[in-house]
Amino acid sequence: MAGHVVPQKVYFVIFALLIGLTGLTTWVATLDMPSPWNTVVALAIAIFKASLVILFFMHVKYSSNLTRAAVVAGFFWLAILLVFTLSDILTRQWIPQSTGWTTTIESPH
Amino acid sequence: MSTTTLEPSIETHVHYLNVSYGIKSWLLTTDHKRIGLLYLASITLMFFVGGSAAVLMRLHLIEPQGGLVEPETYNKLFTMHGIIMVFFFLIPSIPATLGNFLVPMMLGARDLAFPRLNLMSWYLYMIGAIFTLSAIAAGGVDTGWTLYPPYSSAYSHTHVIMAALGIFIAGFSSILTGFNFIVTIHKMRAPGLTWFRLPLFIWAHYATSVIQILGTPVVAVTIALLALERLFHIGLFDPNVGGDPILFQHLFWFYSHPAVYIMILPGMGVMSELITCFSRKRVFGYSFIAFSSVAIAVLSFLVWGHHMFVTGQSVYAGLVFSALSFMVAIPSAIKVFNWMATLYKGSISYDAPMLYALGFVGLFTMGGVTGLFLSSLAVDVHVHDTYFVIAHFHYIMVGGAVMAYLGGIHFWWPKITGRMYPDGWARFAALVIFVGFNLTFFPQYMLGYLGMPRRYAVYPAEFQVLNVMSSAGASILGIGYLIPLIYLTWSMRYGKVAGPNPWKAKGLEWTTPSPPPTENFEETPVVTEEAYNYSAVGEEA
Amino acid sequence: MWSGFPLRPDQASTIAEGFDHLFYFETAVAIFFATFIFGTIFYFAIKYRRRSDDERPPEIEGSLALELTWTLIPSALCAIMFFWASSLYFTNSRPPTRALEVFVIGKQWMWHLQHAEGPREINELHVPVGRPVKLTMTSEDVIHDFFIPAFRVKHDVVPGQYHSIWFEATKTGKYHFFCAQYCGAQHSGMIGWVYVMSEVDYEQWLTGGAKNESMAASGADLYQKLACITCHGTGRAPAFNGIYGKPVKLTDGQTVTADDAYIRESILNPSAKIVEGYTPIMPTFKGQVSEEELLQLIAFIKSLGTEPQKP
Amino acid sequence: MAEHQAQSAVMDPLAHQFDDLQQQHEASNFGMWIFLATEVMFFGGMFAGYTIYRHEYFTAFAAGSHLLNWKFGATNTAVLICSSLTMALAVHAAQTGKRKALVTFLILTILLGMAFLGIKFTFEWSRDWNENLIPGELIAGHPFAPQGEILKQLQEAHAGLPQVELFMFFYFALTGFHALHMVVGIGLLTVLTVMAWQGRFSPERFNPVEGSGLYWHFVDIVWIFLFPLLYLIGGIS
Ligand code: HEA
Ligand code: HEA
Ligand code: HEC
Ligand code: CUA
Ligand SMILES: [Cu+2]
Repeated sequence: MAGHVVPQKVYFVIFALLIGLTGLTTWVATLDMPSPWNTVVALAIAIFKASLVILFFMHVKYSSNLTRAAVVAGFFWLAILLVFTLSDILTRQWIPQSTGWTTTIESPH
Repeated sequence: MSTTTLEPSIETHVHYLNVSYGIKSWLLTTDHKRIGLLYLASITLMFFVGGSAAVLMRLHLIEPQGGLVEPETYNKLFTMHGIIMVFFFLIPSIPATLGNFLVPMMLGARDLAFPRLNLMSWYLYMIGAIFTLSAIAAGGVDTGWTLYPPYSSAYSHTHVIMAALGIFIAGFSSILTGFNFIVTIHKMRAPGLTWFRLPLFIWAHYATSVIQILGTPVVAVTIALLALERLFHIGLFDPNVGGDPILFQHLFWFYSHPAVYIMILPGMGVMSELITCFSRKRVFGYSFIAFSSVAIAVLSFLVWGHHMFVTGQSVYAGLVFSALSFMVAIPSAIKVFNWMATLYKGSISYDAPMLYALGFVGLFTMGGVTGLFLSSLAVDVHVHDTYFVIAHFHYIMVGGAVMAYLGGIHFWWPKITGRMYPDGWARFAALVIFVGFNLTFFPQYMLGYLGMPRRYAVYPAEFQVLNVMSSAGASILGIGYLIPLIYLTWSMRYGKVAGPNPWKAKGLEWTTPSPPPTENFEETPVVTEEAYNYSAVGEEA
Repeated sequence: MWSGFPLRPDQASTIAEGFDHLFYFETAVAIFFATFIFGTIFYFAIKYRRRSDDERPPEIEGSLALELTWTLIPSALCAIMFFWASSLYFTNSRPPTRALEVFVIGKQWMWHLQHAEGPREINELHVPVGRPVKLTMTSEDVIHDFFIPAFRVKHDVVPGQYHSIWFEATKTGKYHFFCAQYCGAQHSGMIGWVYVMSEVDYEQWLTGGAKNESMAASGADLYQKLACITCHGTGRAPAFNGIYGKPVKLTDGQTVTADDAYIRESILNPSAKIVEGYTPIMPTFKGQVSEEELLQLIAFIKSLGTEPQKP
Repeated sequence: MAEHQAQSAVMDPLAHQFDDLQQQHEASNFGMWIFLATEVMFFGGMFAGYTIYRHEYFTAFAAGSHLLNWKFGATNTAVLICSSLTMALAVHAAQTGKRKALVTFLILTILLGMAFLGIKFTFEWSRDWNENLIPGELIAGHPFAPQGEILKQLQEAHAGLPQVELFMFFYFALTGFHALHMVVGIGLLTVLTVMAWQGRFSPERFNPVEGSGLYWHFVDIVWIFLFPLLYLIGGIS
């Protein structure tokens, strides 16, 4: 009934990791990396931290597949929202712009 | 309802209607069946409010110059029509009434998993409705149901915030319904009721619920942002400070496209029940219908950009959204063909619910295939924001979803009230609605192709003939809707006593008395067979 | 009476016919399925009507072959429609070179149009037959939409953004254009006429009537009046000659194309993108130039061609 | 009948619609997860807007981010992680039936949550208020109008003010909704503490503790993303 009882030690280890990773993100932010990499690293660390919380603090590692499906669905749908919205924003500039307008100050012909 | 005196024959058993009396016993009920009825009453009211707006619009459009109201008023009419019909009628229609009533019964459960949340959902709905109705009473809203900024956020002088608040709140009521269904379907099935023994009605509601819980929060936050923008001039969607009005459209349609499947999937679920029962046959291709519901739920989230082909969305994104829109049509096609195949060699009766069901299949097809026109990029350029779109979605939503809703109401009416409705009237009404409907909306396809834009209070004279036809149809349709309202109300008191299973239908809900007792079943049923086992019908009778 | 009851909108542009062919094809598909399905339903409903109350129909579980058939045939039809429609759309979304340019500004509730050559119009558009015309469109307030049914073209007109459509009229005559995006009280009044004229009539129309400077010339005047010249003529700021349509290198290492939207942004929000090698001293002109003047400035910069020279 | 129900609700932790405690527990746990999925989408709408504008106005977003003090952000991250730990330990205590430990950890969690809010209000938001960094006319008569040093800093970064204002809006919207969730969470935990004190939980029945725990961790996760996304744009020095 009480579900899976996780040993307290696990919680402390995860806690230490989380605090360490918070320090890491902050430190990494002081580095001057080429353009997207700062963001990529920061997000990667955040995702890793979130996974730790979900798996251990929230017991998903010890839970049923149904629970896992709910977790995955939440993030998968978030990804749909972001990816498809960005698919518009990022490709808007691709529109072949007409550069062929040749009318000069005097009227055509 | 609580004061209705029931005839002795129904009085003989204690059921959910006569277990307690008085307003309080209804307003504080946690019985899913009573909540379903609370919803039924409120939704019917909203339908007639929205319908009255439609009637005024159609009257106005008889003359090109607009015979009835000022353009400003006309704009408020279609906005209120759209908002009420979508958020306060069609989205809750089948799930919150029939779904609420039937999901636990079909699962063999005593109630939904969270009965108090269920009641709260109805209260949220009512609060949302009151906000929206007071926005109307205070002078109306004129943004269109799509609420596009910057018009809605900076230029409209009407009660946008109040209406937005109403939609926001109603959104949470919808989330709660979906939430309850998902948990109930997962956790509270009767012993022996495996996934592939579930009625397809349940599969459809499961798919619907997925959309409700994952889509609705996004529209809630979008509408909240819109309200903040309007109140505090944040500039989120305001191009003057670098905001992008098209972002709103993305967020809005991320929900509102899937929402159209919230409106149709439950109807499809009803279809599967009706068609099997009235042709006395096991459904053809059970698993295909079941999985197509799930496929629709997932794919529905990938096509929203088809509402934005000409709004300045990237053409490449348009390409992707167009392709995916065609894909989402396939599961719907699968359903239609499987229903057709179910009729084959059946034992088909023409009871009123079946007439609605047959009407649904045909009209939904017509609405669906014209959806394909709209997902074709080049074609949408011409017909976008014309009456072609109006006709498309009324064919699906009125010809499809409303037909299914009426069919379902008639089918389960004896279960809900314990009494039959007058059969002749019911068939007559179904026919009137079918004729009126086609006359109203078919001409709109032609209008759209000819180029008449939607949301026009005044239109060029060359469109008049078709508009008059449409208005004529609408009055037939309106009368068609009044007939069931009258005879169903009448039958609550004077109808013939129905007995537990007047249709000789299959399904757990028919194994318990009509109306069912509060706990639904005397003892939890054990399921040993697949759904729609109609070959066993003769034996019971 | 039936002249008031047409079944097809005028076909008056080069793309209208191609469009209609696709439309007829889809209509045929729609009619086929509607008839097929209604027909089958009626047929089954009559043939298999219930004859007695204890009838027991045969059990039929399903059929994989049938499922595949009715998955694949609609899929194939969908694929055809998708490719056909998309290729039409893509061809039509690139304006041909040497199109006449007209600039369109929508505002509640009228259309302002100006030809590159100068003439301005309100809720009317005169164009010659047989020559491609490109409309570059923006809005001063809310979203509008420019829709010419006879030409089968339509696009939203979005504040803060430039969008264009193009067409080549094939028949002289008078055709409706509409605002197709809901924009407030007089949305349905935001309509007008396109007059398609013969080449000769059009020339006459251009030269006759009120004399207007060309847009580029108005832009040149603004260039003086707003004192752009104090920097852009001196080397403190980049010269405009030959920049239009060319890539521009920015300080942050990115490269952008100097198109209409970029120039607009450079004038209204100069600090957003800084040209490499310059300091961001340019003030914003937001609030000082109208949408119309912006278009004129753009026309002016365009008119400087692509060859660098001293203005 | 209704009375019977009402009675049984008090006497018996098993609600009438469920067959047994196991089913009830699973339903409430699964329900919590579904609820959290909707929460993800709720924040998701704002994240989508954030992503797009950050992409379009990176300079302004970086400049806006530099107006925030990352030290407070980092401290608060640590505070929330601590509170997640105490929450996890509280659930552990409930599972193992240690009433005193449960009460202690719940109280600790509440205190940490309040510390988070305290830091937010006193050191961050109040400064934004003083420096006129509140976006739009969110507070009447107090428009977004950076002055002095801050204005200079933004100008040097070549950031358009309206775009910085957009950033500040996302900052307030996201942290504001987050803080709202914290407040709700603290309320929930307070009720739980009282119930735990009264000994209403046991290893057989601690659904509310478990559910609130999940909620609390979720709020922590949101912040784990908010910290780098709001405080660390474009690096810090
Ligand atoms: C219940 C509501 C509902 C449903 C189910 C649908 C279903 C579909 N809709 Fe519709 N739609 C709306 C409600 C709905 N729609 C509304 C309200 C709007 C307007 C919003 C506004 O702007 O106000 C709209 C607008 C709309 C647009 C935007 C138009 C525009 O503004 O320019 C598009 C574009 O792609 C579209 C496409 C589709 C498609 C492809 C389907 C498909 O799911 C249909 C699938 C069904 C079938 C295809 C029929 C069955 C198939 C057969 C019998 C076999 C034959 C099939 C093939 C050959 C494939 N819809
Ligand atoms: C569930 C959704 C739903 C339903 C059921 C309906 C039902 C109807 N709709 Fe609606 N409609 C929408 C959803 C819906 N609509 C939406 C989303 C829009 C877009 C809004 C926007 O652009 O923002 C729209 C827009 C819309 C327009 C276009 C307005 C415009 O763009 O200018 C029109 C025009 O004919 C119309 C007509 C009708 C009619 C005649 C009915 C009929 O089916 C209604 C029938 C009901 C009744 C008639 C009421 C009951 C009877 C009485 C009250 C008795 C008295 C009446 C008589 C005796 C005649 N609708
Ligand atoms: C105070 C000086 C100044 C004035 C006045 C000025 N500009 Fe600029 N402008 C600049 C500088 C410096 C740059 C390059 C740096 C940058 O991109 O901001 C520039 C860049 C531009 C660009 C981008 C050019 C390119 O090569 O990509 C355009 C377009 C432009 N200005 C238009 C105008 C117009 C139109 C006006 C008048 C209405 C104007 N400017 C007035 C200083 C000025
Ligand atoms: Cu302008 Cu509608
Ligand atoms: Cu859609």
